[in-house]
Amino acid sequence: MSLRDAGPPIALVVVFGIFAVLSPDFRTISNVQNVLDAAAVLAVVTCGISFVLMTGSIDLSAPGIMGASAITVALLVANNRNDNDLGLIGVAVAVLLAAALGCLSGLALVVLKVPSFMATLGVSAVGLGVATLLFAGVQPNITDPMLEGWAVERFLGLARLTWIAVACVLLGWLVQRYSRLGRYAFAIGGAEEVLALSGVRVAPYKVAVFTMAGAFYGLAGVLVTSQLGAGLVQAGRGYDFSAITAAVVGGTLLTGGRGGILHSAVGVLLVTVLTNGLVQVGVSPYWQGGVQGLIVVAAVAAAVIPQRRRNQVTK
Amino acid sequence: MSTPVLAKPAPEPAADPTVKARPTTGQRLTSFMPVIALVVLLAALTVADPGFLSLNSLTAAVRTSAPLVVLAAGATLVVLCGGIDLSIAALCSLATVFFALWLPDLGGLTTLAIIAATGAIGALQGVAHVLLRIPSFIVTLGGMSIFTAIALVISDAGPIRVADRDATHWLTLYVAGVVPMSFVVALVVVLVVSLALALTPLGSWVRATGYSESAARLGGAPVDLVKVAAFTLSGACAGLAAVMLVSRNFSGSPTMADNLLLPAVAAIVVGGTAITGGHGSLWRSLAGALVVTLLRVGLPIVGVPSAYEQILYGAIIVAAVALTLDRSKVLIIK
Amino acid sequence: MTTDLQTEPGPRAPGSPPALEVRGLVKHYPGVKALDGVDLVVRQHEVLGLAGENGAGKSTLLKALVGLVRPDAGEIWVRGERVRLRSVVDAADHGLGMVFQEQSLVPNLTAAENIVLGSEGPGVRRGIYRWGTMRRLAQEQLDKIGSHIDPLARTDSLSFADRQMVEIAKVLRIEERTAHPPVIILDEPTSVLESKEIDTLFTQVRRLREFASVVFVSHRLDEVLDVCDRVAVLRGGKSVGEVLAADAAPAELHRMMIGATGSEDHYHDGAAERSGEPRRPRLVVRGLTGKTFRDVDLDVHAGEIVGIVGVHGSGREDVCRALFGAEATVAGEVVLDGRKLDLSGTRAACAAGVGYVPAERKTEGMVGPMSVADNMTLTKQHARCSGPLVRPGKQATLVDTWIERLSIRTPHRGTAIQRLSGGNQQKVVLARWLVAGDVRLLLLDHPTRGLDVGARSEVYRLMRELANSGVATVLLADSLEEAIGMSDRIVVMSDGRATKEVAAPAGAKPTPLDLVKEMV
Amino acid sequence: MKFTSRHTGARHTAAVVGVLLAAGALTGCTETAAGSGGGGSAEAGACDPADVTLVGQVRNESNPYEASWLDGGDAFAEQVGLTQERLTYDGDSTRQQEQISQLLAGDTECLVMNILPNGDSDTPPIVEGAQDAGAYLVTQWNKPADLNVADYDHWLSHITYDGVESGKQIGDALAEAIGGSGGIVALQGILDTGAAKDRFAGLEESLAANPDVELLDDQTANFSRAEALEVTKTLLTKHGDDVKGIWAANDDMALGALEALQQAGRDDVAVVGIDAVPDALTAIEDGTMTATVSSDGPWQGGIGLAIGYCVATGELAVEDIAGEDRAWFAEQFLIQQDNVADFVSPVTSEDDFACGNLFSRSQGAIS
Repeated sequence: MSLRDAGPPIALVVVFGIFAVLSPDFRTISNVQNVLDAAAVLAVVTCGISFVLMTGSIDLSAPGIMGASAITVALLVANNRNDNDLGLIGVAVAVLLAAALGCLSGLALVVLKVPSFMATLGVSAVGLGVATLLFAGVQPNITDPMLEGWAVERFLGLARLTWIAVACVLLGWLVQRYSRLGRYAFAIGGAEEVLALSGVRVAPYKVAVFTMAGAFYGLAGVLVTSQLGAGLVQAGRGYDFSAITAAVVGGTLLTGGRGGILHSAVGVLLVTVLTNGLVQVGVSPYWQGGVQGLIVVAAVAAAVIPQRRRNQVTK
Repeated sequence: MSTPVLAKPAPEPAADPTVKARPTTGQRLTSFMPVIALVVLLAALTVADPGFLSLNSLTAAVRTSAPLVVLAAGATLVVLCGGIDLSIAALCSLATVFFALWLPDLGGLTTLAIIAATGAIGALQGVAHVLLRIPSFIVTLGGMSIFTAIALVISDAGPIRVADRDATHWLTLYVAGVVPMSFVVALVVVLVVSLALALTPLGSWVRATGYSESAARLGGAPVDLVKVAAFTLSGACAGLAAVMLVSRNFSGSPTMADNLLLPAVAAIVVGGTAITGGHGSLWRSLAGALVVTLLRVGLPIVGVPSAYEQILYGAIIVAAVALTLDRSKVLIIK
Repeated sequence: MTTDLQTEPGPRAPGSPPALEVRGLVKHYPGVKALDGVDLVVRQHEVLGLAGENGAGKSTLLKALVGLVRPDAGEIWVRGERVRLRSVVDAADHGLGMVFQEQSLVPNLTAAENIVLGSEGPGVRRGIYRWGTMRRLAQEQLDKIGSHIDPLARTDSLSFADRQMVEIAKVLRIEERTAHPPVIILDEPTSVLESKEIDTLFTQVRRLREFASVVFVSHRLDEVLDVCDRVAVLRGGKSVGEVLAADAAPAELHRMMIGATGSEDHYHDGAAERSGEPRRPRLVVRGLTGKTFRDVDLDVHAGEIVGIVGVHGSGREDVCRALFGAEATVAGEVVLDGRKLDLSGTRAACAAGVGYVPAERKTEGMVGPMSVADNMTLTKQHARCSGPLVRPGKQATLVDTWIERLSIRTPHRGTAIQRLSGGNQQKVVLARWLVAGDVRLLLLDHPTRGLDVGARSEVYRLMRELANSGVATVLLADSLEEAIGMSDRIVVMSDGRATKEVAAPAGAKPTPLDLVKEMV
Repeated sequence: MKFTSRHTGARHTAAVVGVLLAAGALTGCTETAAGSGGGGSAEAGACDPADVTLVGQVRNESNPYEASWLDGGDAFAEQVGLTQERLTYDGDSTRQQEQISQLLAGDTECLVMNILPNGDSDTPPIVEGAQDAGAYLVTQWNKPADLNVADYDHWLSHITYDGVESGKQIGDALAEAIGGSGGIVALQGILDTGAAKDRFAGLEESLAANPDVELLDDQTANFSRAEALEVTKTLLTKHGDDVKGIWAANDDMALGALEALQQAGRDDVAVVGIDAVPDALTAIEDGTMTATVSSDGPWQGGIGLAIGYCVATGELAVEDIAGEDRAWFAEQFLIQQDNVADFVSPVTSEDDFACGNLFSRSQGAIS
């Protein structure tokens, strides 16, 4: 493990240590549980976005896709709007819808050659529109005991959905390490042209990466619904930039080709610990965003400065 | 963003001197695409609601677009250099707060002071980007949250009324009775910056930096200075846009412009400027900003329900980019 | 393409058919006829050299052979069978593979993955990687060429030469796709290798012959003759003949390539008398120390060309970049014309009259999509105009003057530089420093890399003229011969230190052997 | 060949287009765009009922309360044989202004707007725009205190609920539910809204009246259910069992807080909110939530249009609207388990919107 890879975990330990010293509330077991539970949704979103960042693209579609999936799942499981009670099938349908929206981003990128920044922004708007359409003015509240249980019931001290997030990270890591999709995603970020020269058709893999990312966002939307007990159009608001922040803090490069799921998981924890710790030590909520911003810049700067060289290209 | 190894345009030898550097019909068409997209959109809106194509309505639309044009124009420079500026909207919001706070003391000088201050803040981000070698995405993402925090704290999270409207009154005038002054100012900004790029070496430095930073640096172009200058201008434009917003809303608020970030970036890309840098222009962003404004205000006004409005907005923006992007100038789309 | 497939099987050579045969290949680009009826035969277990100037059609031909370019007319036959190649995969299926001029490996994947990339076979089952199998597959390929690289090492952690080996191992995978010996195409494999690495490569190429046919392309004619059995020559998109390597001399090949007897003295040495006795050195470097070099001393006089030679890792490139402010230094002093040179950045160097031509022309030397004029005038604003404003008319005149003076072949000053041939691109890059008008020290890092003989010759002539006009030049040559031919003095670097200085005046040149002794 | 090229002559082909343009621009500036609506000169009551355009504008349709507001507007429009144009601005002040200025650029003579300004500071530009264009405007909820409705003749009325009162009512209900003593936390709304400020002021009044109730913490959750969930979780960790009650400035946040409580396994905390959204009413029926205060979305959506319609068609003259009806508090009720059944399906009768009956729900002028 190089110094560069070790940076974020060290930072995590240091930040955690500092807050633990500063705040007795912070170092309680229940708060650690709280931090882990709070990291769950972000972790799932970041799993998806990491693959996209690995290919060197960017993905801003999380808010829209999560909103669409949140409303969909809320309308398909037992709820107060209709008589559906599909349970896990409902969850699967929501995730599939999300994957389809992700696929749409991928297609816009490879077929229409629209830069991912715009393609995913457009898909996000489409997702929000679909969500608003399904919402139809009445909040769908879920009464499905399984989905509600995810947020409430605990296993080994952590909420079920936290374990779902852990499983997602594990799955993401396996995909990244052992699947052709994951390795090619990595390679696309490294040298896309070379893949083409080696006879690999890159386009299907790009679409697959966005589709997979969409599926992760969809699951995240389901998790948010489980937490809130209701399907919200705004379920994913703000998750786009916070997931990118988490991935970048964890050491994933925006230019692609470096980083990965485990890096991102560390980044998610770092961001969540920061958010939680700042509240615990009593920093005004107004300053919290600013302090986070500073720390992100500082974290990246600390990682970059040792490797700095003349005539380096920074975009 | 990655190193091109072999994927160069096919014809390597250009032995035939009759091949002029003249653009083909297709290329010409691509370069007019933003304008074409604008016209088509306007036509579509007019079909949906014939009342939309009136002098009043167009006047209101261009007046509305002015802050977006200015924001997008500034950020276009950063994008041309190969970077991105995510802080423009937050900085603009902060500037509206500054404006409201400073106006009682500075009076007529406030506008200039705001532009100077935001320019300086932009420069600071540029310096951080260049000296610390942090990607601009990260620097400005950090800047975005920091500016928002500062704005929230100094304004106590609420809007500040601007009682003295004389300082911004000139922006609410109309030139020749039809063209809103704020839009004229936006046009002047685009014109002046475009001229500066065309008439000084700055233009080719900016493009060289965007296409190939290392070649530009080794070729002796002042890459770092150019980048800092781009961020400075982007900041200054955010300040000017803030003044325009204040002139419209009679108040400054810590979140006033926050929702203009993505539309501004969309305007740049819809205009056909390559988000990877090098290729593009401020004129394109002007057209892009008008397209985005028409989408933002036009769709609901002609009666598209809000859910479909968002779906249409997403679809049209993607389609517009697909139309305006000059693929011959960009090797790999990320 | 309308050529009839069925009726004309084509004459067969007695015995086994050739591994690869090309008949009448034609390819047009807008305004250019890149291939104008090329014929080529590659026999089995043969190393065939392919020579030709830039623009002779080599690249297009090679691309056509691996399915990257579709010819407008003509036929490609593999082992007596007519084939149509639609993609790299298609070509590989017929046993045709190419090692690309600029390395085509994915830096952040392992060597094993790169070797099997695109044809993982049993290495991937249902989309799932089997790292053990993958490693074994890769090891088999590496064993073929006797390389000892760890297949699971990340590619960007390997040395340049090792990466070249990975590339060859990767191409050899196509053997598995066909029952027959493959045809391996090596496009300029040596252009970025140091001499020791070249030797290793040649050993491998000779080994390849045992189970494959090889097409070897290089600008270095001596190399071509050294490693090949036969050499085919292209000129202007046509085959102009072939020679047996054993009987031919570089001069003969050169003549065939350019269609006339080339000047023996292509280094233009002695073209002019040096400008008298040097007074004091224009450039004085004392104790320059950076990451990869220590205590380097160097003097260069006005009008002098000083070559720096050294093996890969000797630190000579970094010294060169440090003098231009593009590489950090920790100690040392550099004085240019009696004034201390500011090494803090490239701008300061430019302002002081230092020019630099980087080795990586495509990524560092030029801005591909921008015009010839913009590339030429990138450096100095006062060269484009007087005052802060650009004056397009004046700029055009200036650029046109230099296009003419250096006989740069470009359709127009507004043409994107990436559309020019390599030699013309390099001339534009050089012109950039001449346009600036007051260049005193020119740092040339492999200025002739990837150029054909004709273009090289022109660059050499340019260097001479510059030196004669008083410019001090530091040259990192592409080959020892070039260093010896061009330099007035040669500094040998080894392990980051300047270890030896050898005088090389016209008429008393050292031999390559003299230098090699000092380099290792 | 000479390699030193020198440039003589420093002639400039200076371009001064920008200056020229600026100079040209300064000639002929006017205050308003040519042909724009004739200010306040439009005669009230000149409109044929069929020519009236009805516009309702709220933040978004993805919020039950605001969606029901627009539905109420539709119901009124149907009642008078028209349709309502539904506008949403996604909680984006800039976009609200943009939409309104675009709207006012069209035909404004018989335009009636029932607007929910995003924040207090968004009201002045809307009012001035409507006044200049001659459109009839009714605003709800947010208005700077020093902006006087009676100063304008096209800004017909401003309606709001007495936030101080409702904040105090639920504060008192909360105090009662926790037995008069203990710690509570408060979830504030968007700080830049009069509603959020007034409601919190009401809580403070309530706290003053119940000295044993201690406010442990107050944080903003921006009227959002998701944010309330996160904030409540953190506050629960921070204050633990000291938290006996949660005061939320609207029902959405109260519902988010309920989820957080459920996830933390706490069923001993009382929660109160404001707005009476259906979910909150259900929660009150179930006994998981203590109290809310009614805000009648469908009525609000209709009444604003009704006032504008009556004035536009001449059935009501602006001068005839009593001073106390230009800015007034609407009737509201504290809803608890005992009376929740009465509010589960809010009824608005057509009578509420009759021109003679418009101000029947007034609880008095805004002081």
